[in-house]
Amino acid sequence: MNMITLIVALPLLAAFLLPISDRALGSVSRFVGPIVLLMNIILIMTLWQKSEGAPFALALGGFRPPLGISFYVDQLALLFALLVSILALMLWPYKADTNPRVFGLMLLLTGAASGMALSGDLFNIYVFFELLSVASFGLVASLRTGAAFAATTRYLIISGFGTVMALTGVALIYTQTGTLNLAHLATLAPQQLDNATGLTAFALILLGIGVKAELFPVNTWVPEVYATASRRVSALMAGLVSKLAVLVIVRLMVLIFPQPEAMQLMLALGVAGVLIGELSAWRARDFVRMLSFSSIGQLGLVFVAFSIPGEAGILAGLAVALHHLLVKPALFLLAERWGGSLGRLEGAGRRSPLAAGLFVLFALSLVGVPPLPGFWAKLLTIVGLLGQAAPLYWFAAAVVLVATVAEVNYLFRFGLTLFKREEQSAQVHKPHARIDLGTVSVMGVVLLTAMFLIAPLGERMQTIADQTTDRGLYISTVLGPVGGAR
Amino acid sequence: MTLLDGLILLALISVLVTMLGYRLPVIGWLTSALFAGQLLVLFLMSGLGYGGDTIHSSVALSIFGQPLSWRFDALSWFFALITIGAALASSLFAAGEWGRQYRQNGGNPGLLQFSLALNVLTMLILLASGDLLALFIGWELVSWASFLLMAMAGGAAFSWAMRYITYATGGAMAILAGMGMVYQMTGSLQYADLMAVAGQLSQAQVVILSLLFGSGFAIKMGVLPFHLWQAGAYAETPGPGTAFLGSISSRMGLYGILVVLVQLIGLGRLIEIDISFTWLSLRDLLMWVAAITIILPTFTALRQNDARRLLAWHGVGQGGYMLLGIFSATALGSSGGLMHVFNHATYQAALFLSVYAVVHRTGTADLNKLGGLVTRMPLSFLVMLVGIIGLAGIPPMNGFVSKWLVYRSLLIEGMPLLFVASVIGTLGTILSVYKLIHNMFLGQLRAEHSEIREAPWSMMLPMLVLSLIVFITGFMPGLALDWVAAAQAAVGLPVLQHSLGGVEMEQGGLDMTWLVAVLFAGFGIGALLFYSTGKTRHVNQLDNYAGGHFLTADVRYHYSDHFYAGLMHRIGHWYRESFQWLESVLISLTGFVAQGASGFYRIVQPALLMLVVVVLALWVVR
Amino acid sequence: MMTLITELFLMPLVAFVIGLFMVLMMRKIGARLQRRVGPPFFQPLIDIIKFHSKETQISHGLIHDIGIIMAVGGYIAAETLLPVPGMDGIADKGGIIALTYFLMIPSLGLALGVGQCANPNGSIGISRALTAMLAYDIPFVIVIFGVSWHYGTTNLVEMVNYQQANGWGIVEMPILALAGLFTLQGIMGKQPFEIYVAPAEIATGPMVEMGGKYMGGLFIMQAFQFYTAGVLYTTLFLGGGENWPTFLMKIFIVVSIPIMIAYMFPRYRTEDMLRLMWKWPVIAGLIGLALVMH
Amino acid sequence: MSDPELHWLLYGGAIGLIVIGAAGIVMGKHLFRIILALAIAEAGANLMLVVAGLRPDAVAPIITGGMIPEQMVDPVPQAMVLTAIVIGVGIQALVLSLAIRVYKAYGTLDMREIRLKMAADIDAEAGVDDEVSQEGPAGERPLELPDAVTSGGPGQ
Repeated sequence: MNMITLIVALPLLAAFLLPISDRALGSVSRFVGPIVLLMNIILIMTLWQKSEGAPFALALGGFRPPLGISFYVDQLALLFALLVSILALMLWPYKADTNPRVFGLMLLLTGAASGMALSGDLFNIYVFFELLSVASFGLVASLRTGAAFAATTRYLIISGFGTVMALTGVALIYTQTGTLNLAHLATLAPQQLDNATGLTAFALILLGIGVKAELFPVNTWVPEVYATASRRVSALMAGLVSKLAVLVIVRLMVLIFPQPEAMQLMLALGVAGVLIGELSAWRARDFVRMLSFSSIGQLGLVFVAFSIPGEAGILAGLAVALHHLLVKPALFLLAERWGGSLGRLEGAGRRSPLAAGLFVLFALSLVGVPPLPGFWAKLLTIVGLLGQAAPLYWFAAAVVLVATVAEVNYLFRFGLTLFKREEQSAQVHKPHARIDLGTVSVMGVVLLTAMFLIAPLGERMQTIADQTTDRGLYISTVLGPVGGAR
Repeated sequence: MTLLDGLILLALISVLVTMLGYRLPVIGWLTSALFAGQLLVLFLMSGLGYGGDTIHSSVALSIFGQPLSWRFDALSWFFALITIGAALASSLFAAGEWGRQYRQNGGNPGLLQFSLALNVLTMLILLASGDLLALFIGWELVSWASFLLMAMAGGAAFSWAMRYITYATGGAMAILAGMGMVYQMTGSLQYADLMAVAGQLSQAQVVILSLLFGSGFAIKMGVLPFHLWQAGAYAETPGPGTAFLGSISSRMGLYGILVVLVQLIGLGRLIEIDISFTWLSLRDLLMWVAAITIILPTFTALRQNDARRLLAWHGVGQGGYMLLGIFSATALGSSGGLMHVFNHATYQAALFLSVYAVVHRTGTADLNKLGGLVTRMPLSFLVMLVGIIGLAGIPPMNGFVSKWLVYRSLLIEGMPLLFVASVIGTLGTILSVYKLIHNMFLGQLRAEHSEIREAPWSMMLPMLVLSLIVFITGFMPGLALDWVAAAQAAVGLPVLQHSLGGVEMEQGGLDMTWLVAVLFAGFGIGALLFYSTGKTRHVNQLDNYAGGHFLTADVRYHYSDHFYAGLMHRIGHWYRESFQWLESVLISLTGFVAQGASGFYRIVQPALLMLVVVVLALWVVR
Repeated sequence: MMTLITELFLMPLVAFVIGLFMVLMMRKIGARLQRRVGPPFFQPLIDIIKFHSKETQISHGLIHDIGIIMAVGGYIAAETLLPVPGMDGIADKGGIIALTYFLMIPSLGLALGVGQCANPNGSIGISRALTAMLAYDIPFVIVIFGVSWHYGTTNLVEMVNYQQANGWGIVEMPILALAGLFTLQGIMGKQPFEIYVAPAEIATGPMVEMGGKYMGGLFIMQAFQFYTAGVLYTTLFLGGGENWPTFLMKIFIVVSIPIMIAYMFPRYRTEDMLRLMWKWPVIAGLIGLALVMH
Repeated sequence: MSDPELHWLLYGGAIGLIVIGAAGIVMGKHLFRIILALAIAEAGANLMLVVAGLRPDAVAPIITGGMIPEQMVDPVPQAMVLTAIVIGVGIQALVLSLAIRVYKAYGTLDMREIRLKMAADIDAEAGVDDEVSQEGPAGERPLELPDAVTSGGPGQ
């Protein structure tokens, strides 16, 4: 079981050692990161194999839960830990002139993210979340332009205040229950958190962590940060970091805050995010910001999907989140050479047809054209939303549907621009770097494979959703079958 | 492996072949051959067209717990026949010289063939769908395949295709919402389950479902008020693509309506529902929408100066007849509506192809820049003549038969105003198609066109075959009515009792065989009268009564612009372009809201919002 | 079968002969109203023969010829759809709707022929003629609907049988009959609705390039047109043909009414015709329809 | 002072600090003051955590011999506060260093000016005109009518 800690510890260790050893190792250091990530992937795979899908818990420091701090490893956690490593590997800054410090930050981010996925109590989550934040600040500012620093500063302030709110929320929970262990909280929640205080705590944590998850209204940092950071970092932020924040919120919601009010709060914020994100993207005039706003809208959709009560919601949310996790990084990577106003991009697709084709593929999946995976995600969401009685859910379904129309419009306005015949004053379009295009192609292949394997994937996701929604399983796994609750 | 699997596999192979071999010079012929092969497979399945059993696909999936299945019934077969036929004609048209010229002008004929093959594949998938989920998947595939075909020309086509896909996505989302509702009501997306509960649904549920599905599918058909995209988008598609789209693409919407509204929910439910404050039932309302769809686009077509656009607008209008017939829910009317799908496809394809034959030779479809081509392109003229007679619904072509069936059912049902509305549409059509043929083929031949030749045989062949079909199914409508009757049975509509010549009825039937025979006998006598007397002398077109002047080739002596000046004096100011206005208002409104939304990211300080939340939260906790 | 084929030949012939008499009647009435003697008995026939035997026969191309053939042939075919006493022809195979559309074939033929002449004045005439068709056909189809609904059939033979059993349509549907009479004026193309022909200004109108047997064809067409209008109206409202004497009387009276009106009125411009036709006959038709269907 | 009163006082103080910090962030124009406000808010949150774990009658959580004292202060919130303080300090250092960089780049610490300059930089990089302009999206507006519609066809 030490493998679990290894998953978190290995990247962290490498991250701290790398800057020190950099001088000694020289150019070798740039291989350390990928190797660590690869090891991580193998570790998680073997773990998954060994556990055969059954969840298990791990207490750190020798204290039995609920006293100590613990890890909880189920399929969802493993899946996200795996995705963290894979995505980090794909989006690794391979460029030769990369500052070695960036490698360290990347590894730090990976370690923190894995830790966040696996953590079983609020304290751990908080610590890893902060680590993740610090790593992301560093990465975002790594281009070292004035705009990047300014954007990072603004991001940091919002994020910092978000942390304050999340902490306040945690404090509220603690006041009510006297514990921070998720399993223990889950047993206490029905009696002690199903009230206004609990709801407030949830709202505070939602908003605090939501800063990372691009939740409306605390996502104003998104367009400027994504526009100033390097595309790989933007891809990582939009694809991965946001999803991990969502994961935490979902864990909390399933285990501690299953009240309908909490769900509807999240739903309302999600709907607002969809609406504002997609409409802003419709108005956006350059590719990167269009993607940023679109990302806000998509994250809104993720929240909307997760706010459907019960297993259907987890399934739908998981589908939307995983899909976005694949598609948005790919689009950001394509933006590496296509950053700029639409006018600049006329005919760019004719220069690099592969890139343009991939763009079309991802855009089609993003708007949910069957049989691409995006469609199934959207279908699950809509069917789930319409299955609810509360009118807010129906409103949400309508908003999601209308937003899709806007989404099609802006994505393909851009897509067609790529194929426009070039004017005489043609821009010089640099072709995509081979590594970018290769990564995106791999992602495209993954997308298409997912399309063909959608039936078995669906079953697998169903089991994950089953497991995630099973509160009893969580409690008994962490606290023991007898129920170690004091 | 069933025949259906074979058909779809062959369509898939066509797509792959065209995708891989789009650079080959013979790709056009190859694609045509593949389409012909698909048609062959379809004929092997022709038992369906005569009431045979449904053919199921051996492929069945289950995704996220939703079973997906595919099958072909008589209705699917009927639509598939039209689809593949239209694709074959279009592909053949593009295969030879047209494709070569298109390549010279910087186009990519292989891409066109690929899009055609893709469209056919997606349409077959749609037609084969055996449950709502499969239907939706097919629907979206068809939408995006058409988008490819529309956008491939570039330039102005982009903005039209954009407009189309925006509308189409709106429609698809409406359908998705409808599906979600069905799922909520029945817990499944199977046809059978919806059919089973259709009788128990509340009126409100039926209304919402009909509106969602109905408007979703209607967008593809260009039914008012969703018609603005269609004419332009079709007209900007490269030649044969227009013919294909114009003849069948938008009818996929009709297929959807047939399946969901007619087969699953049942028109009987729609008739039961009264709309408050009117005498109309929901069904009547839909019929009125159809009638307005006949009239307004037809009179819009009347004002067009571009042959392609004129025809495309008629395509929108003719869809109204199909809907009108089908919503009448009678054996006569629905057979008229269904048969009109077939008829419209044949003559519309013939018309578009003949227009593109002219464009191929002269380089323009502008009705003010052509004229007198009948002497240079007599066969194309013949095709267009047959086509416009069909489009206008005048005997002896097939368009008359289907319209007759619709009129007759409206008469029996006692719907005078709808009857008048549909006749007004026909009259408008006659006016506008005469303008079309007059401005292109009749009148003065322009000096620069005096040397052009008839279109090459590779283009003539599909045109002639299509016009032959237009005539034969007009002469012997029973040939097509057999399929129509089988399709009616498949969707649960009353089945039309018909004969080879049409319909035998006590209270006034129709026997086209007799009528056409007599008509041609009459023409024969007329010809006899004409040719047996006095020898005629052919004169130059400029040897004309010109008020004592002598004409020369540089004198423009062709009445083409503002053709119906008198009519326009009367009705010209009725063209208010209200729908255009409505659409632009909608766009502006969205722009305004979007401006506000993106303004949020510039103005609002998020910490302010957080502060508000904190204060509120703590006030709650106290 | 044999009798049917005989009828099919006989019916157009009878129609042509009667039509000639109607043309003669028109010219006579016109002459009398203008205090002239009028043409001799055989003048309409003589005109046609004369036109066909002219030496100068100017053709503007194949479609010019075919247009005239379609115009004449279409009417010949249409006459077989109109039942007359003792002969039903193929009236039961088409009915009123088919007949209405059959009557458009000659117009289309004429339009094509004129178009081929490459004379803008001819095309203007066609543009006006088609507009006029749009004008009078709208009240006309209202009348057709009302009548068919009332008789419960579109079969003209059945309509005649109904009226002979239950009394004439004009008694049961007077307002519709009035509207029908109004549209008859337009269908026959007589004043005040004859601007598209514009016989006084030969430089404008379908006839501008028509000479010789082309004109002769148009004369034949006119004969058929009168006959068709008369028989159609008689069949719809006046009980159709019980026997030849009363039938002839009825159709001549029917045709004489528009002719008389024609000689008393100046002409309307195209747009004014639209306005007129879309107002009074449509209102009358709708009222009549409402009364029939109530 | 009784326990509940003390409790509520501390609690109120914590909330007060958070609100003061939030207000400072919202209203502050100067970057440095905003950073300070953030620090105040963080202090408030930490205080809140401490208050949450406050049990005046309990003993320190020192476990000896494997037995857990009955009246023990829960160690978790205290550990958490410690961690939070450390992280907070780290983040403040980070943001201050960023502020220096920003000042070097833009020559100001006024947040509004920074924002405007940053937006201008982003726009310039993307090749988009000033974002404030009212001209609508770049390229063509979606669904805009091609000329052909309004003029009735090409070539007119």
